[in-house]
Amino acid sequence: MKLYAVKLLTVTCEILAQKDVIEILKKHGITGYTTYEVDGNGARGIRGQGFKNEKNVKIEIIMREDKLQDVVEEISRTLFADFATVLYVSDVSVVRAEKF
Amino acid sequence: MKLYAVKLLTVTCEILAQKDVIEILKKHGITGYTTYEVDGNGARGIRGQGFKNEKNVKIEIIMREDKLQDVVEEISRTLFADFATVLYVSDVSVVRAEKF
Amino acid sequence: MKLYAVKLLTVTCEILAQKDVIEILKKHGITGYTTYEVDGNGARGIRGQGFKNEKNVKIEIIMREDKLQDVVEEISRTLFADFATVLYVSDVSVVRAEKF
Amino acid sequence: MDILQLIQSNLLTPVILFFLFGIIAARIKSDLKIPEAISEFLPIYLLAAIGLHGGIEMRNTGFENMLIPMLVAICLSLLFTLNHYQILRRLGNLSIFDSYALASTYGAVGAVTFSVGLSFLKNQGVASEGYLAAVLAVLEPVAFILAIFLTNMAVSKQIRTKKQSFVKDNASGIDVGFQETRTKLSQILHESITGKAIVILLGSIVIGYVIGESGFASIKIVFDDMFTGAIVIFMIEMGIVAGQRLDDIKKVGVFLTAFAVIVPTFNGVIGVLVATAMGLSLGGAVMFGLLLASASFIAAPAVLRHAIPQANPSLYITSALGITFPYNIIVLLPVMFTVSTFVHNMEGSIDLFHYVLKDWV
Amino acid sequence: MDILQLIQSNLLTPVILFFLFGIIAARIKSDLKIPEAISEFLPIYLLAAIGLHGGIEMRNTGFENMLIPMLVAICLSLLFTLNHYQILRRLGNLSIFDSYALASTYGAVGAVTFSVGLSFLKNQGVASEGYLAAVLAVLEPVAFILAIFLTNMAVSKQIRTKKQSFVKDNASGIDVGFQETRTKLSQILHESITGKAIVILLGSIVIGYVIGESGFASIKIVFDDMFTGAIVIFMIEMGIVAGQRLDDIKKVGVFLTAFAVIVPTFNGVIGVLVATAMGLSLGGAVMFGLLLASASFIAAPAVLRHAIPQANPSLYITSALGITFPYNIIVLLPVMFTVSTFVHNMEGSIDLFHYVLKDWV
Amino acid sequence: MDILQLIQSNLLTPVILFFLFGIIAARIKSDLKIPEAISEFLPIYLLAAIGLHGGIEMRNTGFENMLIPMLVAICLSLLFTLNHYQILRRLGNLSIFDSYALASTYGAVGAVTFSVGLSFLKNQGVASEGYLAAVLAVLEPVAFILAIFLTNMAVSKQIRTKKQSFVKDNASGIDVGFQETRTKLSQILHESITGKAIVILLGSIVIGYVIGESGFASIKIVFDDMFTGAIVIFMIEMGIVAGQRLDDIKKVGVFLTAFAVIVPTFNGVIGVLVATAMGLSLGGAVMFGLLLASASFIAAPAVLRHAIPQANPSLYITSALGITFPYNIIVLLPVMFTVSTFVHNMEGSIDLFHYVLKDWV
Ligand SMILES: Nc1ncnc2c1ncn2[C@@H]1O[C@H](COP(=O)(O)O)[C@@H](O)[C@H]1O
Ligand SMILES: Nc1ncnc2c1ncn2[C@@H]1O[C@H](COP(=O)(O)O)[C@@H](O)[C@H]1O
Ligand SMILES: Nc1ncnc2c1ncn2[C@@H]1O[C@H](COP(=O)(O)O)[C@@H](O)[C@H]1O
Ligand code: NA
Ligand code: NA
Ligand code: NA
Repeated sequence: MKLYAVKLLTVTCEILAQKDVIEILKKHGITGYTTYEVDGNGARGIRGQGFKNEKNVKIEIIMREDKLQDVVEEISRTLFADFATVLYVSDVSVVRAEKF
Repeated sequence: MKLYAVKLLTVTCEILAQKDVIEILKKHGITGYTTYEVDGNGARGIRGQGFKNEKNVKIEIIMREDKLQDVVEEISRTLFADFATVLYVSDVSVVRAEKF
Repeated sequence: MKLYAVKLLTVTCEILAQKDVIEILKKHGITGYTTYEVDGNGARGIRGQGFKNEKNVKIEIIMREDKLQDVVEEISRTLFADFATVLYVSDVSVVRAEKF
Repeated sequence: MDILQLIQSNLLTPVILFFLFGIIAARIKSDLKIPEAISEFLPIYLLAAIGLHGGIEMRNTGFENMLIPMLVAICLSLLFTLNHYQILRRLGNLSIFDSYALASTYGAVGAVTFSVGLSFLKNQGVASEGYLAAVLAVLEPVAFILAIFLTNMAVSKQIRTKKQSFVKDNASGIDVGFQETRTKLSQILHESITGKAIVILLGSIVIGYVIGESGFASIKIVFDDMFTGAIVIFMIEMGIVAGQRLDDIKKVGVFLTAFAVIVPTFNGVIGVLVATAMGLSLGGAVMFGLLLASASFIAAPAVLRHAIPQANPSLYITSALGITFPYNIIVLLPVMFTVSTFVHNMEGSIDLFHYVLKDWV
Repeated sequence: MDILQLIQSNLLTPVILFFLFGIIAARIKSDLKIPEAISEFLPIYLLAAIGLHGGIEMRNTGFENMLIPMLVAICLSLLFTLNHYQILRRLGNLSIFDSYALASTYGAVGAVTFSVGLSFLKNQGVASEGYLAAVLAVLEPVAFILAIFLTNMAVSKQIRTKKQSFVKDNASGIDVGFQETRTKLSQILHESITGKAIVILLGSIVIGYVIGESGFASIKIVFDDMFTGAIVIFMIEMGIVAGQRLDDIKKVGVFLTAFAVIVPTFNGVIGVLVATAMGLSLGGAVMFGLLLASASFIAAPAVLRHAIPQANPSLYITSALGITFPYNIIVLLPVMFTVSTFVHNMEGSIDLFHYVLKDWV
Repeated sequence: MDILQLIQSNLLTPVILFFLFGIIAARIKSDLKIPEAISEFLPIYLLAAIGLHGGIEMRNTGFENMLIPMLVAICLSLLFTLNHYQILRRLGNLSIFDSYALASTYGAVGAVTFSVGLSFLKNQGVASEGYLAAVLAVLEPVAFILAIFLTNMAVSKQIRTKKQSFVKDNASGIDVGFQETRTKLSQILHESITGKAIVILLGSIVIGYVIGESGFASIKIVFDDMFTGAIVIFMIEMGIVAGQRLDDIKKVGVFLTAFAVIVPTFNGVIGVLVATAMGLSLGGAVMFGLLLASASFIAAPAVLRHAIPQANPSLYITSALGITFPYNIIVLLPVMFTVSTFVHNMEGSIDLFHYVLKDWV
């Protein structure tokens, strides 16, 4: 079974910024992603106590390398200043490269 | 502390396919895994609204490279057609390689 | 957008060991991490049924390579014997290397 | 009260209004949502309440009379399931998998529908036989088992045919196929009868029977007085989920939409008539009809997704939850109530039939 | 009962005591926590109960009288929001974003505060006009919309100025900016009026109106009798969250702390007087005052974080939840009650004003 | 009613039956589960209800009489913990860690067991002293603190011995060890007295005391009338969790199984007798005995896993939840009730002892 190299982009951000991230993905023609709520600690303090809106969410997107740069650039530009956000990129292999 | 290279297989699928994936793992002698519920979007539309059965689950399995091919092959063959499923493989390092 | 290589340490352990892991991180000057509850199976049996205290938690820490060895060593030394724990390290790239 | 008036007065109960409200909330894309833990807990609570109530009733009235209605319900459910399959496969031209999945979805019963039925009767001030909770429990797996059995037969026949034409010599392969089918079948059987709905329902019936009215007193406020309020909360969530699926109805198509309305009506009215013939009360006949009319949309996916993974779940969930459920609780309940009232007023002839039937057994 | 006695007797009710308890639990770093699903569900439940109750009342008393109080509330809310902005920007020297965010947080209403107000009145054996639930629903988005509109205006003016000075030739860029602002505004408008709080509240008011007292009977135990108990549970969580934020009050500063106490007092007392002038009952005037005094700490972040992301959420959440909320429910409610009692006893003059007002309309 | 009859009638209450049902559901591998949020919330609710009730009672009856029973309970709890340790270490040959962990698990108290005890007494129409809720709160950390202290002593002695024999010169190492032990101890002390169970219980007692009967009226339906219903729901989950652990009982072994039955019986009966001697009522003596008989299975792991991580949690959870809990609520409660009834009927001699004791204090 041949595996194909693609990129996995992971964005950890405030739950209220999730919509913005997905909007950006959509703008770049990406509709596949996985999300889940997480707690966390970082420069903006502990998150995940108290109201649900103060939790974080992780958004994971498997994508081809060619879209990565633009997406990362737009998320950094529009969200880093105002929202608690961390993103990282890793290398993964998939079976059906055409799916992404 | 020496770290040993192993593989991390991640399967994101319908919650109702979880049992099938774990069955396959067991068949290949793998009993260690981590699971958690997630939401998602993909070719089969948004998942995670509505009934709990319509959520997704992520199953993460640290394993040695030699079993990887067979497991990936069997999951692809038996689940890709009927269930919303995405899988990817990444390289990770662990302390106790003998554990996996 | 330039990406910088850092390390991602992932610790999967009993929920009651979370505090110990975070204590260790703090000792090494690390305050950024992401956590979420997961279920699992491993050498210590199925975890995640029954009482909440018997669930697992995943703790993910993006960090620079230079601290990695010490943190991994201390977690292994202090927790592996008494708690259900698995840890692994992966390579990821981030935008703001100075943040970690 | 004539039928339209009855529909209208039913429409204006909190249970129905909050369901419609949920649909609207979903349609205007509100972020309103009943938290998952609550909407997972409520069906368990509702089934426990139904079961306790049923068990207590059975202690009061005995369960000798239960046997015939139970058997009749099982037979009707099996017959209906086969009938659904024929309609879906022949008239609807659906795939064999979708046909069996839908046939059993409509052959099975809906616990939520049953709850709404009970609160409808409460509202009308009419009682129903307690043992119908037991019929609900028993009926739940019946249609699934039949459908799964038939699907597996069909699949292994296909495999066998293929095998025979291509690899004449490989007989053991067929045996393996058979073996697998049987294993899978027993596994799914186990799954569906240990499913949470059946387990909590049967358990509560037994407990209700054991504790009786007096033992129930200390928990009556939670398991009886709060029942309708709890349904109302659950109906908000049901409405939201149904509302989110409304777009999918287009994909369901005209045929299946018609099926999702006509078949429950047919099953339900037959159910009312048969129940009346067996001597069930006015309310009991309505609930009996509702059992046969209702389609399963919570238990179904859990079982069918494993049993018939090739079937498209959005077909059976959408038609059962998005079309049949609202139709059943808004329109069909009042219709069946009217029919039941009507046939219970011409008691003579029916009772006659009843005695005949009793003599015959 | 004089005002201090009233504050004391209010302090010793379960609702307030469990709130204080929650604060203490958080301060001693206990791991006590109401599970997320429960604390997400409770506001939905409380709003449904408030709405149903309001709707039923409106059916009893008609809603002709609702129009003027509603319009007056909207006007006051808008005026107050503008006033807050001036205070915050001029006196407080806060950034334009923080000023607008805080202005609308205090211009908006707090549903939890409203619930506590209702239970306070219940405790005093005093009723209030049912239509105030509708005012609550309508008031919720008003302040946000104004603040968001003004912020967007301010931002696009800034952008325009920048553009004009730097890239004289690029006129279409401004248009795009305007376009974006308008899109964003309409989007946020949609978001805030389909927000769960408003939707469940309006829905329940309509349903309450439709079903009336008699339709409510079957769900009264859940949606009425359990109301205060449910508030108590929610107040534990509110106390915990407020307690966790107590450290942040230092960051809020002296100016904002004073603002968070003085402004609600001013708004609330004005509210009581105006409401009395409009002929609202003793309890109704208190609730009207409370609407204007309360600050939003659940709906606010959800809307403002998108609408004015540049504003620091910990400023508006901490001051609204950590300072204003406790102050409102512990001190201001009894104060407004005393004021309302006082002005309702000198009825003559007020009624006069009322008739004048009525003639005028 | 003789003892077997009492056990039987207890067995047939909803609380016990739903517990057994939960066990069965787990054994047949049903997917039935009470959602986590609900099963995390229920103990908080139950403790709040117990606390409020206890506080109100204490307001009615004063808490002068509380001191002696409280002190006696603490002493007995400490004595029993030491006794458990000896039995486990000497007779059972368990490791020092497992011995201390188990000793304190059985020295501590079980809040769920206490709730079931209250509902058992309610069923028998017998009251108990309100201040026992306070004893419950105080007793919770006592056994842990002793066990943790002793474990830490033992461990640092071990370390010291090692150090002395190997690295004679390194004295500061020992000091560090001591220091660490002390830090850890104070940390665990803080953790266990700010644990959610104690905090909500103490808080509710105080609030109950402050509000009294009249302040409680508005929340009585939630915190009193619904109590038994809520226990029933929680018992389903307890049954499921216990059922899932039934396989582990094999690993627990014969010795520990016997320990898990005999020790609670001994502690409980002693408790009943001592309580009767101190003048507690029939029901109060049963609850006092239950406090001493019960083992902790929710608070224990949370504290012990940190305090004595070397101990095997499945030993203490399985024996406390899988063996002692069912035994206590099904068999030992009726036994203690019978004993208490018996000794309360031979009042003369007991009262004598009581007066003697009173004189002595
Ligand atoms: N070093 C890190 N490793 C993993 N997650 C992090 C790290 N730093 C921050 N995060 C996550 O990103 C969120 C926002 O981070 P920040 O903007 O630094 O507050 C935090 O709440 C964490 O969930
Ligand atoms: N590109 C992607 N990146 C991350 N997760 C994905 C992606 N595509 C699909 N998924 C996940 O896999 C599930 C099934 O995908 P699909 O079969 O395409 O509907 C989705 O619900 C998502 O949770
Ligand atoms: N091979 C594996 N792959 C992924 N997660 C694992 C694996 N083995 C163990 N785990 C996780 O680590 C936890 C503790 O493992 P253990 O100490 O082996 O019981 C388990 O409950 C799983 O959540
Ligand atoms: Na049916
Ligand atoms: Na306001
Ligand atoms: Na004990």
